[in-house]
Amino acid sequence: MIKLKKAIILASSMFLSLTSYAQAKDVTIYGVSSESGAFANFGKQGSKGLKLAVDAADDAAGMKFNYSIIDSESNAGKAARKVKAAISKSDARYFIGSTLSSTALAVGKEVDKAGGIYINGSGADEITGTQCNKAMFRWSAPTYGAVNASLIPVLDLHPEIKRVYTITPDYVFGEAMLNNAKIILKKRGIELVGNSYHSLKEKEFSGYLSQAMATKADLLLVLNFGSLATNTLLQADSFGMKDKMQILLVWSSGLDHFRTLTPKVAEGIYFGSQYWHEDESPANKAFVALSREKLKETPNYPMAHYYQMTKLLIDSMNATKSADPDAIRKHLEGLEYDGLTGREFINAENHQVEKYFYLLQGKKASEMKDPDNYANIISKAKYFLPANETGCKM
Amino acid sequence: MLVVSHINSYYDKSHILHDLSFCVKQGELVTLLGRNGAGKSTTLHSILGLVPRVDGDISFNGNSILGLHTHEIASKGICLIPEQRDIFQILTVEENLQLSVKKGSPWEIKDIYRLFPRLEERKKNGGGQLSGGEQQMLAMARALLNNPKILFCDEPSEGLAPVIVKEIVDILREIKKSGIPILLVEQNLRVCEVLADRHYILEQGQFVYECSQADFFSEEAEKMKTKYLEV
Amino acid sequence: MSSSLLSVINLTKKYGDFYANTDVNLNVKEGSIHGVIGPNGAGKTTLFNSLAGSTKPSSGKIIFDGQNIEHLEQYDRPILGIGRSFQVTSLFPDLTALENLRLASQAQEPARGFVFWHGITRKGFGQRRALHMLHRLGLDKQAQTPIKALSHGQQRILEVGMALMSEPSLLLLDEPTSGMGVDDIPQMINLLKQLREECTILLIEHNIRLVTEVCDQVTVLQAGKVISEGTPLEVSQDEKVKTAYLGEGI
Amino acid sequence: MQNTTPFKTYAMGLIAFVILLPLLIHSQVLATEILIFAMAAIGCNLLLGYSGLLSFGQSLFFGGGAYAASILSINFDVSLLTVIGFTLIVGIALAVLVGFFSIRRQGIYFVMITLAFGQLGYYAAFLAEDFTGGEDGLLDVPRVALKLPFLPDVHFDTDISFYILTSVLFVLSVMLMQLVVNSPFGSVLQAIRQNENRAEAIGYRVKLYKIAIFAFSGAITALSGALYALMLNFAPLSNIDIEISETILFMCVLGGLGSIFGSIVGAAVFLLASDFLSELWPRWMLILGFLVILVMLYARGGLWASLMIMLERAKEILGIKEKHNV
Amino acid sequence: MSLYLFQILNGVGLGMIYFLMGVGLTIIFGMMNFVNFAHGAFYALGAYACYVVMSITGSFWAGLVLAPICIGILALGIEKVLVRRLYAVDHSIQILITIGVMMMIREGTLLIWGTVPKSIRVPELLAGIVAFDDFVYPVYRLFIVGVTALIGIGLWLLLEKTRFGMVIRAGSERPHMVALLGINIDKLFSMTFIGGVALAGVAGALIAPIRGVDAFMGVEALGIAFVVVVIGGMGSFSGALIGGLIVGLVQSFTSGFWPAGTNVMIYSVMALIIMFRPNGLLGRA
Repeated sequence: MIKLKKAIILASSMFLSLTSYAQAKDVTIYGVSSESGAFANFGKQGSKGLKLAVDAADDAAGMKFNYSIIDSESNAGKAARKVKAAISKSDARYFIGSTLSSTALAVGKEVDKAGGIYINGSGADEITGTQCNKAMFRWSAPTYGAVNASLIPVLDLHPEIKRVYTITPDYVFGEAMLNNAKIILKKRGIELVGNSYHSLKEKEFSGYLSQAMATKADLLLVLNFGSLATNTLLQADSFGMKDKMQILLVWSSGLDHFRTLTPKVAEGIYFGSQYWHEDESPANKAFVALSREKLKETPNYPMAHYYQMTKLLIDSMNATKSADPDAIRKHLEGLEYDGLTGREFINAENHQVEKYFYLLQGKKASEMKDPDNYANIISKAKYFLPANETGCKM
Repeated sequence: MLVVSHINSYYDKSHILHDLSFCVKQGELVTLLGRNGAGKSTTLHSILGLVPRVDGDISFNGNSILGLHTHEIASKGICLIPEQRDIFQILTVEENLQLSVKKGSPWEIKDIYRLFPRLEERKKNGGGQLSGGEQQMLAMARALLNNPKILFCDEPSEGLAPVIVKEIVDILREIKKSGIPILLVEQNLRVCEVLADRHYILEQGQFVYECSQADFFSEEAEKMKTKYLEV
Repeated sequence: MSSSLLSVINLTKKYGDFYANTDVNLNVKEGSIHGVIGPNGAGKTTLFNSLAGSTKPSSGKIIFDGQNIEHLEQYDRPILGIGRSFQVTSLFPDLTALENLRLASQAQEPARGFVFWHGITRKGFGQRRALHMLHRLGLDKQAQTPIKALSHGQQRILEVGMALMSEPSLLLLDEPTSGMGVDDIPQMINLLKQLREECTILLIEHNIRLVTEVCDQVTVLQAGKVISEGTPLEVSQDEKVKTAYLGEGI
Repeated sequence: MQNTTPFKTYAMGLIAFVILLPLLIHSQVLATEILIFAMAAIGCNLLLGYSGLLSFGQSLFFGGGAYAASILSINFDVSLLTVIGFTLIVGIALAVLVGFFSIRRQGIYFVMITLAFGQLGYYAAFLAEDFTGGEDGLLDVPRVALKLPFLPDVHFDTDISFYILTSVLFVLSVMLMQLVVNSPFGSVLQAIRQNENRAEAIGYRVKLYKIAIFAFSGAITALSGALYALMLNFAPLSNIDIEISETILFMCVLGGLGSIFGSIVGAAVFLLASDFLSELWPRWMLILGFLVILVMLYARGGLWASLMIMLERAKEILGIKEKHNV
Repeated sequence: MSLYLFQILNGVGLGMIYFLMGVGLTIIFGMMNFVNFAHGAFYALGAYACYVVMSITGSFWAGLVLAPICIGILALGIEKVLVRRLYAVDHSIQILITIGVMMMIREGTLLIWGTVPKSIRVPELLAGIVAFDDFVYPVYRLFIVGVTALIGIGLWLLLEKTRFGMVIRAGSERPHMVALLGINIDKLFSMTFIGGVALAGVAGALIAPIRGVDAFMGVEALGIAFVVVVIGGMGSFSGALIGGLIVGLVQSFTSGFWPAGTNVMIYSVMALIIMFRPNGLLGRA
């Protein structure tokens, strides 16, 4: 009886070790994405982007690329534990993506300890600021860039805007967005007539919206994101606010937001976005074609940025012909390349990828050329603080 | 009309009724006597399907009713006036009555108000605001409206002042006159004496004595009463 | 003449507008067995609950052994020496007979109940006394039987045994024979007769045979009030009592 | 559900379990997480399984323990024992507070009060950014060393050493809880769960006992929260979210109410399933929901009891065969 | 001054929505002493049903009418298979089992409709706002308040003025006695459960155009609905109304001066009320 047990244990542990060491020459890229839980939508799309990039990669430099998806279950603790396990169990070194900033920060610490590379696109500015480390790279514009790249062109387009009302989620991200906006408004001499903070679990924006209308603002500046933003805009639409003022949602989720809101709500509203599939850059055209061919769908932001981050990693492995994290880091630092948003540049001092940020405007349903042609690109721009102002000490 | 043969009733593991057999005939008023805990109420509840396990056979108007749901048994015309009266406290008196109205009943609400003038006075009051006697009247009224073919009366005089008891007895007598048989559980022997046709005495879930009204004052019956009913 | 162990003075209990007990006065002499009888709805159980502490009286006093106890919580009373049984058997159904009794014994030393750092097989947690009680109740063989597997009569006897574990000077019994088979009743009567040697008993009972056989003193309640008091014989002669039980002439 | 198996057998069984676990599942980190959540599930079981109290506020103790340990380890140069001691005090204090208010009510009202405390804890942690890091959680939580007089410091920076630390605390606390449920105190709890009124009538102050078991639950849950934070080097806000309460509750129910070993099985099965199934099928929670319904309807004893029943049957069959052989 | 007025009006508007979320829950509890933690899941399903009907027929009105019917049919099945066995068991077991149901429904919706939130347009007829001076209010919200008021009055009439309501109230107090009057109490229980759950479906369908449709909306609604009925008193119809209004007003006022603290305030208010009024404001003991 006992002998049998021992035999089973021995056999199973041998089997497990065989599977993990058999492909020593392969490079496995780990996608951290929320496959289940409250942000399953984001994670699922992200994983698709990652897979697309890995599948399309050549096995240059004698390396074969694999991927493995770590389901963060929309929970930072889970993600940290699974990443830890992957590092210790499978010697994982390369990680891509996150949904929540808290996940990215925690995973970043782990990967840094293990001496790996972690590219993500999280919103929190600490990633390339106070909490930066040499393992983490960030492919997304910071709050500073997002606010500048979206608010300035809107103000340029609408010189009649004199009064602005803001709606801000009450935590670090919202605070950063608001501060950036205040600086711009002050510079232009535009009055901030009011601001409403709200909690991250808020569903009811009617009170804030009515206050915005009561102040007779010319621009409603929405500084929240995700489903908070969806609710804000749906409710703003039902208040008929579009007829009374301009509305700008700085941190939209791009295509997903348009799909959820439908053109009737989105029409005329300005959206800031990290990505838009209709960008004319060669890399993006190739990517959209690939996605439409392989997946039969138009890529959205999560898919695109996981794809871009993965491709960036694979390209630099090919370029350095190695899977050595240090070599790859050196290669990435200061790299300039053709990215999805155009020419992109990686700042060596804080590992911020300096990419373009879009300002979009929702189209009328009747003017849409194809089912995903929800918006016009009004402008795209890059705004980045000098690395020494971000608080990053690497 | 109602024939109960060899029933045994159980609550969980406790065997409450032991092999009871009795019957109630058309137009009869039969009493079940016995001290507290002798199994009188359990007998009524067993017939009405309120006891989890009952073996034996119970038939009503020739059809077996054992194993039917309480509401099915009740709709066959077996009406219980429960010991606790079980007035719906959150309903008004009138609502309590309306709820019980069933088609075909020889009594209508206006007959009830004639029979129980007090209930008419209090028809807007909540059931919870009634005195014990009024509650008892309401419970009886409710049963009458429910088109009874047989009436089960569980201790109607309990906790009531003598004057009220008298009123209740009068009403029972009137019901009996209308031809509806009554199975009466009662501790108040005087009530039984003036109303009943036959008596059963229960002790520990078994019948210990059975007699007609005529024999109820015989020497043997008196002995039984002393032994099983009196202080 | 022995003195009163328990005195109830003008005890009244209201539920809303309903008076369950009105100005009840009662004296239970030390060493006696005192019965409380009355027809259904007379307020016996309410009185009992006030004595046992599971409800608080609206007014009036309860003096036990020279001490006012009407304000004390239920859990304080066993420790003072008042044990109670329940009308509907109320034991710990999944635990063994022994464990039930042991728990009742352990409760006598409140601090013991909070001992969590070792098991209960050691002496001193009532194990020995519980075994003793089982023996006395004639339930030795059932020591390891869960309560739910015992017969009803055995449960009733255990119900009384539970109350005894606190070594009460006053034992309150709520219908000790309720639901018991005829055959088991003599066993209960025997137990009560034995008990009178060690404590005072106040019992509510319907079984008149039992009351006349064991009680020294009987109080009769009707509609929440005391209507008669005396020896079983005196009470049974009382016309008021007869009327209360058998009804007035109609 | 009194256990008669000798204490030593339990200890040996537990030690064998903690040695085999990482070998079988081939991941020390996952094994550590299983032990940690098993402790939390036991904390929940003390309330629900042994005392009949359904608490939706376990996240408060778990998260509270995690924050307490993290804040202390980040800001002060302390020994591991100090951190554990402080965590236990915080856990007990929170539990006594919740217990004191919630046990006055029963049924759904009890559940709602514990839920309200859990939610208040969440929002308090969210708002008290200076102490808890708010949404980002507390990062860089160091695994403080065990400092003993006259001996070199013991560090727990590797996965294996931390697993050993967790195992030791796990075995100790499970043994303690096993003692508790079989102690005089535990017997009173069983009595209260089965018949509260009678327990009070024979002289037990039921409320005090309920608060006391809350304290035990709070202590072990807070300790598990603290270990979780040290394991991750990170104390996320999600530690104190209602979802953690739910997860702990599911582990406890799945494994079996009223059985300490059940909770260990429940935690292991839940975490292994979420680890493997979530990668195969993101909608695996559908099965989990179904399982919870099944267990509650047909097998209150949970997976552990079902396992035991199967073992018994197997033994019976074997036993019969042996007899035939003779 | 006008700010306060606005906050009161907005709070009342919210309160009516919360009443709608809670009322089905409270009726089911009051009648059958059944705690339904899957209530929120049915609410979310109501929103999805409305979305599906609307995308097929193109009519919001069809969705609004058919959604509760679909949910009712589903509830009928669940009652027959599962809920029926749970009337007699402990609250805690009811809670754990209905949580299981909630998870299955939530994961099921994700499986069927995917993870992308859906949205429903406010019907043309009800788009736009009404303005009184500075105070503006969307027509659709007024519509919800109106419909909720109508549903509330309808329910009140049904419960207070019809024989059916009388039977339900009587059954909530003494189910045995109702059976003794020859009324099928089990059927009544099924109908109450279906009705209560269908009300959750109505709430989901009505709210969908305001907050969109996603699988997780049920969990939020469940929290709010329970707070509402616990404040008002589990089982009390008017308690649900008062509870809804209290939560609505607390939320409206708190969001004015401490937006991050709205949930803290709501749960604190609930905890305080249970401490001092153990059965809620209008609950029966």
